[in-house]
Amino acid sequence: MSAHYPALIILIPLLAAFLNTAFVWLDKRLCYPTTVLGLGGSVYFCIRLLLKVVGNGTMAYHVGGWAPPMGIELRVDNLSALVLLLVSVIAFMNIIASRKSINEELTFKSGAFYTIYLLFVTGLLGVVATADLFNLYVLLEITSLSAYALLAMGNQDRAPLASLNYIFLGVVGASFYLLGVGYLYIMTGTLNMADVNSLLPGIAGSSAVMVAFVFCLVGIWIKMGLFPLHTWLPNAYSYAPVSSSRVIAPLMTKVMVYVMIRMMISVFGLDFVFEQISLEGWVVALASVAIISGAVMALAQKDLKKMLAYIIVCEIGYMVGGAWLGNSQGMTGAILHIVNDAIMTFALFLVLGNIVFTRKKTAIKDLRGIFSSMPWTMAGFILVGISIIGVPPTCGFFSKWYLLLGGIEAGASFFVFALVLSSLISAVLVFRVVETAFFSPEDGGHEHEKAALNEAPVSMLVPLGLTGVAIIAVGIWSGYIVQHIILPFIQQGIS
Amino acid sequence: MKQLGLIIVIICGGLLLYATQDFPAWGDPTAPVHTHLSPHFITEGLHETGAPNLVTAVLADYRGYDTMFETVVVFCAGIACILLLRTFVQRTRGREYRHTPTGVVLHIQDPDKDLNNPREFELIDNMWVPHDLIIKTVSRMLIPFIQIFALYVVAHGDFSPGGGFQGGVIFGASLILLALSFDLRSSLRRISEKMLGILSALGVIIYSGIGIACMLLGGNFLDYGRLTAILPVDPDHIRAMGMLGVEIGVGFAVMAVMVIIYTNIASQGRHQQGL
Amino acid sequence: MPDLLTEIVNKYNYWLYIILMMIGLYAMIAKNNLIKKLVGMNIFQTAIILFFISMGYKDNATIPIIMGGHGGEAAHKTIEASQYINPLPHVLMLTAIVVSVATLGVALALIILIYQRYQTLEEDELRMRVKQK
Amino acid sequence: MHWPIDLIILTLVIFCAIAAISVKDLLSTAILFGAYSFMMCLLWANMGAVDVAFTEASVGAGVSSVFVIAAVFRTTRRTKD
Repeated sequence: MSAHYPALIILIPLLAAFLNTAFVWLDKRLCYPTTVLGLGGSVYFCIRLLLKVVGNGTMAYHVGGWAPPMGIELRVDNLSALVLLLVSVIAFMNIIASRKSINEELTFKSGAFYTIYLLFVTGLLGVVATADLFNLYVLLEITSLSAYALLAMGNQDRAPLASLNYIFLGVVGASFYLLGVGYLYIMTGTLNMADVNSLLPGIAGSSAVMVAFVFCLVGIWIKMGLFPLHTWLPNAYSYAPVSSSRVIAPLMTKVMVYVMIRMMISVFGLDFVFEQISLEGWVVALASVAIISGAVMALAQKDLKKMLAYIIVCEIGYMVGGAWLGNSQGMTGAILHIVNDAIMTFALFLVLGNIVFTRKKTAIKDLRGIFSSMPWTMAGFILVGISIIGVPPTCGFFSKWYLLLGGIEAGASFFVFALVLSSLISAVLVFRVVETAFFSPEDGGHEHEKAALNEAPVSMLVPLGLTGVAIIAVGIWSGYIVQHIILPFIQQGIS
Repeated sequence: MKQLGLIIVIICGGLLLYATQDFPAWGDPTAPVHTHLSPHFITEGLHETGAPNLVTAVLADYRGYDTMFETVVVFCAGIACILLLRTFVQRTRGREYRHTPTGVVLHIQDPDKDLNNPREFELIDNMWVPHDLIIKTVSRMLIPFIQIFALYVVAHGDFSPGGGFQGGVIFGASLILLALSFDLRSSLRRISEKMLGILSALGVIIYSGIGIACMLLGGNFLDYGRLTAILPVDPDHIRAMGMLGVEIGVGFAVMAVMVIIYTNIASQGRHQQGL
Repeated sequence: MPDLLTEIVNKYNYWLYIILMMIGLYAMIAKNNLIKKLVGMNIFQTAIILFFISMGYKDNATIPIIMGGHGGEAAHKTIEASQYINPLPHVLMLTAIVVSVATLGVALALIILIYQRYQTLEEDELRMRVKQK
Repeated sequence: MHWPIDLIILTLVIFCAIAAISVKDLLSTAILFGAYSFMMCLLWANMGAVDVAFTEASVGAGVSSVFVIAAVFRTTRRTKD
């Protein structure tokens, strides 16, 4: 049984999606329980898988019983098990939190929404688990296709246009990736990641492999939304309904960072990336520019949704820069930040969802007096804000610490400067929202309005509470995570 | 925008052209593409899977996991079209129906009332067009042959070009032809929206169900060899049988989804009138 | 010079696929109409498919369907790998075609939604109307 | 495979592609796009990829042209470029 875990985590949400579609026309009441069961099963098997992988080492699964270079292999090591758990838990919590708003927004199409949502999660889990370059492309397309649909639905007028822009850029990104895979395939004749990695030293110095790497990388960057290629991201995330942007914003970019790290370590190999290509100076500079410009653009926004979208652009710069610093501190920071940033972004969007659900307005000036009417939500916001600034007991501090150490070790002073500057700017961002919410008096100053408690429903507060606990817990246990999960993975990659 | 486009295009094209100098010559049998994996597929494919069409053998067996997700992509597109476009509009007050055998036009005022015998009537609204006798007759004659050809393509995918995907698209195209030559309503009368939705889910469930059956019988996911325990087939052909089952699933899903996408795009999600 | 010539003759297929791909990419970036962009996107994708099919081609080989394979007589004779074209790129590209048609369907659905809201498909007019609202 | 046929079809494919994106009527774009897909299908059949050619003939030249035409019919034929 336990040998089948890598396949089961993907198959359970997939089957739930198919059954869901049948239930849309047979009995609608069954849709939501099926979705919850599918995602819950996935969470359960992800936990079991993580424990097993940390205990016994990498697990490989041969689909169809064919040995790797012929057939497709699923391969779960420490890093992928960690990201798998992250994806499934966030997807599960989001479906709990968004039941009410989905029922309100899409009464008769909620079944179709659940199906697409499950397919999105399946695609992400598959991308993380697979060890085949082409299979990754197919799963990436499932993820993107469902993300286009999730982002475009709803009543916002501009959502379809934003999503169509995302389609155009997303297809270019995926096609660049496919082209890179084609160039690798024509030089090596194989599609399995480990096989490519073992064949590449034989054709060292080939210009085709170099171009393949560049195209894969640019494709992934487009999908991720790294700074000059981020143009689709803010609009797509801020016009979408919160129940879908809440899961796409934390997971899509983080999984793409995971894919980038996977390509660097498991496919091309760190020797190739840092010694033969040696673009690291350029990429770290680009990442620093991304951090600063993301933070500055977030500062310029007047709407909470847009502000969060630009904070994502800024955080992507952290991870890309950390991964390209070229030392193990930086890589540790980048991987730890995948986890931390996914949790923090999810928490921010939960706060946003609660505000949208009760107030319908998200402009920062409309948040006046919200502290007294939604105390729990705003307490969550302050906790996340502290973590984003990087204050010690919270998880945001630890990944930033590793990134700073890595930056100092690599002598990338611009990157270190960008990190510090963005921390300051996020302090300003958080303080601005808190000030409006807490200190500004309500217009007109009606006493009874100030005191009226108008908090979001419990089903939306519980996930926020759990995420808040996770922010502190991951911070406290981050030494354990680094020692037992991340460092073994990096050592495997170096040897 | 035009200059930006030109610059990007020139940079990309230059990079790609620069990389072609390392490629082996076109059609060179000693290129790595032809010496690493493909000899195994070509020489052992028939023995290991029992399908003479190597493309089908690799598609449905060696890389069956990819193909399952390819079907899921199609399925996802169909559901996405429903999610984005489908609207349920209220019936308008006055409706006019034309009785086809006699040509009499009826006017119905009550929005909730239905006709007793809807087959003999057609709704006349601002998109109504008179039917063309020649097109109708020709399509009526063509559609059964297209459908039989589609079934042949699905069933014969192991031995000749074709397979579930192509067959499904052709079958779907025959239904689209029906919708084009008559109208959307008469094609949806034959195969309803509910039916299409369930068929598309059924197709993917067949595919993954076969894979899970292999898992329950002790093998890995999609390891068709294990099906010998429940199918009374000669063990040499069991993999070909598994592939056939999978292809049938693909055919169902693709057929249904093509019609779903067409109906939603052509009627803007209202399912009233086609083109 | 003769080197360059043999280079071109040997690889003209790869060169032409790059030209085709750049036509598609240019249309996606520079065209103003959404459906034109969509057609450009499809040209871009088919050009990549052409690239994969080109690399699967092998001189003096035939289509990858084993001759006489039906009925079992081929099961006894050995099959030469040089007789048949590499089937793997064909399999990959079948999947890529399916992905491209699925994307096309979703993109067309979005285009219809956009037209319902703004009554135009031109990008500059769309930008104007978005500002007006 | 014969290389003259290959070269001729490749040239035609490029002409169709340029025509499809530069003609000033979206219905013509749709039709030229269908023609482009069909040429592509011939090219692949010529290179021995029969399965892919079959798929492209049914999908690219068939169904996706119908989708584009349906979308053009529901929106507009007008285009500025």
